[in-house]
Amino acid sequence: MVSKVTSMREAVERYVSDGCSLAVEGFTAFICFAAAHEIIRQGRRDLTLIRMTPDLVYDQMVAAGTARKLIFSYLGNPGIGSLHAIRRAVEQGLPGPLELEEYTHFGMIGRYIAGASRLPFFPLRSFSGSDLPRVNPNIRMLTDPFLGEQIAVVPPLNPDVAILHAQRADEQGNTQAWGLLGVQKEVAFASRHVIVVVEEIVEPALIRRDPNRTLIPDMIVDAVVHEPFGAHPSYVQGYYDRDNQQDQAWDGLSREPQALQDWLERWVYGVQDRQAYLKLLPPGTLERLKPLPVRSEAVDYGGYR
Amino acid sequence: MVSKVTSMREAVERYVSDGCSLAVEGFTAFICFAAAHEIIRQGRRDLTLIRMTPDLVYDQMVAAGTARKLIFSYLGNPGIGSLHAIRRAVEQGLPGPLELEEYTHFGMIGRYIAGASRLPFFPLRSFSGSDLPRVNPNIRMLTDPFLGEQIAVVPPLNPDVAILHAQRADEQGNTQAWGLLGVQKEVAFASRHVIVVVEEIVEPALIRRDPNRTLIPDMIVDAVVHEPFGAHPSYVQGYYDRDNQQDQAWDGLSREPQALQDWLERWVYGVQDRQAYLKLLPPGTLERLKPLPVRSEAVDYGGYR
Amino acid sequence: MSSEYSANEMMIVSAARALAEARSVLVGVGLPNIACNLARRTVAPDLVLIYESGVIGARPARLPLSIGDPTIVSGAAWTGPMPDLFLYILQGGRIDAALLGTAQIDRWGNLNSTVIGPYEAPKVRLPGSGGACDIAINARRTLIITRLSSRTFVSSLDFHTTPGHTDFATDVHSRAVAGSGPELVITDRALFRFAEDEGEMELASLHPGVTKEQVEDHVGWPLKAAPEISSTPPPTPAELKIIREELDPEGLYR
Amino acid sequence: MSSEYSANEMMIVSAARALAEARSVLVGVGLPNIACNLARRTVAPDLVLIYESGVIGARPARLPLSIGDPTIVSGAAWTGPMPDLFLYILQGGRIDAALLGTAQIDRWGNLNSTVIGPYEAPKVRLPGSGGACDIAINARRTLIITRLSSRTFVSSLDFHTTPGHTDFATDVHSRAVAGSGPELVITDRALFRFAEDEGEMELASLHPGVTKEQVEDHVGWPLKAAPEISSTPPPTPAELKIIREELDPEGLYR
Repeated sequence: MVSKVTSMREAVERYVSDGCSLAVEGFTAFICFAAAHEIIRQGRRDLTLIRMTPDLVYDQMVAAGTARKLIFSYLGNPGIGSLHAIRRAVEQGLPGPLELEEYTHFGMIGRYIAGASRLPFFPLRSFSGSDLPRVNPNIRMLTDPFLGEQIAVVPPLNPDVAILHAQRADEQGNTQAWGLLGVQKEVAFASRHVIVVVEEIVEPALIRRDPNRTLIPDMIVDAVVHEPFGAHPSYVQGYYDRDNQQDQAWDGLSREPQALQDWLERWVYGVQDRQAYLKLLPPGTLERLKPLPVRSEAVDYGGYR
Repeated sequence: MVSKVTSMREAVERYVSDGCSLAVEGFTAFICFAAAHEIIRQGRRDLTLIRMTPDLVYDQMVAAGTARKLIFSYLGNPGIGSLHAIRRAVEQGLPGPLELEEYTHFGMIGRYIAGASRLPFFPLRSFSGSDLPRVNPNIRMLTDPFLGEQIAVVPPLNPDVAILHAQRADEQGNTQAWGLLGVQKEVAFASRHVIVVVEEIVEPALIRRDPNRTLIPDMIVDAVVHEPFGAHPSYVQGYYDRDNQQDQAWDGLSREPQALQDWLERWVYGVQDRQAYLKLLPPGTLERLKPLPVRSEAVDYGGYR
Repeated sequence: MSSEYSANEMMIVSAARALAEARSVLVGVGLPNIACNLARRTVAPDLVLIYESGVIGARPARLPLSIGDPTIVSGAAWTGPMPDLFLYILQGGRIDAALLGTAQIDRWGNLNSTVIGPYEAPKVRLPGSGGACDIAINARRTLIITRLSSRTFVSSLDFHTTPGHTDFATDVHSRAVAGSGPELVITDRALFRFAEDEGEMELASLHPGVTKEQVEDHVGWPLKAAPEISSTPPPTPAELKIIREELDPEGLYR
Repeated sequence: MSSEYSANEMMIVSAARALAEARSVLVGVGLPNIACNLARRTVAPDLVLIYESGVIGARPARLPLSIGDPTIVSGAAWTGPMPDLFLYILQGGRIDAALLGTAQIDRWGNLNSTVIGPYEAPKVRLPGSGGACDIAINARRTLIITRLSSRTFVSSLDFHTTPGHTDFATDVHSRAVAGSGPELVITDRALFRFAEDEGEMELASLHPGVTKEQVEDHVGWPLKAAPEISSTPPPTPAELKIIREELDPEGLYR
């Protein structure tokens, strides 16, 4: 089989086009900022950005003018504060208008599951007594054919492209992850194209010695990008911690459009790739973010001949 | 916290009562024959036996007269042949009548998911063009409120008791399994009581060094039974192989009611527990079933202080 | 150590005490996180800490900055896909208690965390539901934790993000689906419960040194009072010791 | 090695050849398992072997006795919960081809694997659907593999377990939901396809030495013939070598 390994630049050029719908997922963990920054550098426009928690990664993409619409369930900088660029777009239409399509976390999860499963809808116990169905016609009620009870349903969500970060994959795209798995598996199966970005590319034999650890099988992966620290300032379990200093700094500078543009100039437009970005980090940053080792036990699958 | 470890006898006495619904699950793998044999020894009656693939384990329980009803999707001895005791019950009403409630594999999976999720129904693309909905009123059609398409739905399934075999657990019931996970997780969450039976009881610290490997959390586990080789003649990945000799022998002897009763006398009624059963196996059986070692790599979760 | 205590510490111990008998709790960040860990060390030693991000039986080695902090994963009993958490644990009815914050709350315990002003053109765009609406509908008990302020305790919400007991007053039918409504509102000045009959919020307990009038001044509707109003016991030295020495040594939430 | 070959070997190579261009196949046991592994070694080197028991990219070190054999797990690329396999892989439309056996088949390619005789009081109770009905409805292409016999090729099924092209003749509406119907029926004497227009089974290819009449004798309805009937190429020495030396050295399925 031919290897799917490619550069971030090539992967974005090939799969992320103007106007497409894109899910760079990861619940606080595994958020691929390296991909977001490359998309900004390549000047993509009119994207529909899909994430449960838009987080800094979409605050930056909105500030850079890549987005037309947001599909989400929680607009915040986890544990820190607001997403000021997105708030400016929503509250003041700056730099441009931003369409919002809003759910609860469970609603987004249901949409991803339906999308991955080719189901016409997914039922869930939520939304009743909330105004969300009033402002989002995709949230509907259905009568259960067994007991006649009312239950909410949401339609499938099928992003054009998913970009998912993980610890490791082989060259074919068999991808293993541990830590907060979020909705990574569901998004991968729901999307038309899947780009996996990993800290390490490993031998297929290593993946195949622990098949239960494989989150995403190669058959649904289009491209594999090797990008160490590609999730910074988000984190990768066991590899590096969340860089709360940069996240906190963002809370301050992003309140000021000019300061935000200066930040993008320096950290995104001013570098050609993630390696150059890493060189801009204060000395000792990566060492500071490195966790202590806490290794799992190996398990035995047995050889059956 | 107080340990949930108990003997198979106590676990069955406490949780499996006459007339209850019981799921001893496991798709070819992890089938807990030790529990089934203890239930037969304790003379339980009128059970509703739930399994996707009733397999030898329920053929034996039906032959012993424990069952009133079967909820299932495939009646066969995998790769070998028929389940003759169940066939006699269905075709000739011997030793007694047996009620059947029948689905496809996907239908059973949907019922378990709905049961685990407290959903009033689960939708799936199946059953259309089949006679199954005609003979099973639990299979209904529903109109999707978005595109108006017809889709099949099945109701939740909530067994009174689930008995699930796995490689290891801690004394609280945090259970780790690898290999064919089947519907083990869904059945556990769908059931009112959960008994886990394991090859090894391990320190909580070992479980907690690999939390993504935990299939069933202790909060839903009622009892933990330590029963090495408790799944024989089924298998446990990495611990022992399926004993095809005993499975093939069953295909022959189970055609003959008297031979079958003699088998139950020797292997079930004639022993007091699984340890005594293992002593009856031909010398070298357990060695013959032992696979070669194929160990996974350890992974690092990191310590974050 | 001084027996002086902060408003936050009063809220933390009130929340922790409300978790007695709970076997499982869905943990938030900040005060709720400290409250849940305090409960484990005092009134509910077997309390299972669950995070909606997909963690059961967490043993965080540091104070988590968010519910997605890697410290909640290392050493946990179970970590898995968020669909498992929302389908099998939350909707499955396995969460005994959950703590929610809010930007606005009305007399029925309905919550707004979505917008200030009209939805289509908000003055302030808030984070939105996240899991709040899902949690209020599916957790067995919901506790609200927020500071008492007339900006928060309003007569009418700008947006209904999360249902409270409103269904008593309006649509009875959907109530079964809309959960049981909040049980307790924990603030820095007082505790509030909801009347059995119509589910309206009532003053249940005053913190030390706080008067009924001071509370009423910060509530945007004529506040009802419970048949008898108790006075909240202040934090004990033992509770304060655990908070200050173990749970928040840096005093981030002091 | 002798160029003589068995009826099973003829079926195996016919099935393997039908998998050319397939990227993924849902593997059964017995002949289908050998056929899929033969295809990987000949016409479809990148073919991904998928087992409904929850395995993707299997590399079985021995001939699996069942689809739950532990040998399909060790060395696989992915192993997971069966719900993932049925929801995301099968219903998700990720299965290019699947091979199904059957006890009865009718002229529309409907299958019966449930009962012989009436459902309520069967003469013979068969295993039932298992995944067959789900697979026929959700796999992109379905291939049937069974021996040609008048007991199998019947004018009317005792029970409809798995839908074929019947919807052409009956309910057009539900067809979209009921899958695309079987594409090919592989037997020990001939191959059958289904007419574009009404989806009725027609004789498409005769195996070496078999006459049209011999086939018709084993079919329980007036069999239609394709515009032109081809003759199936016999197994090549290369195909036989792989089957006999690598895939079934013990000749279990000879």
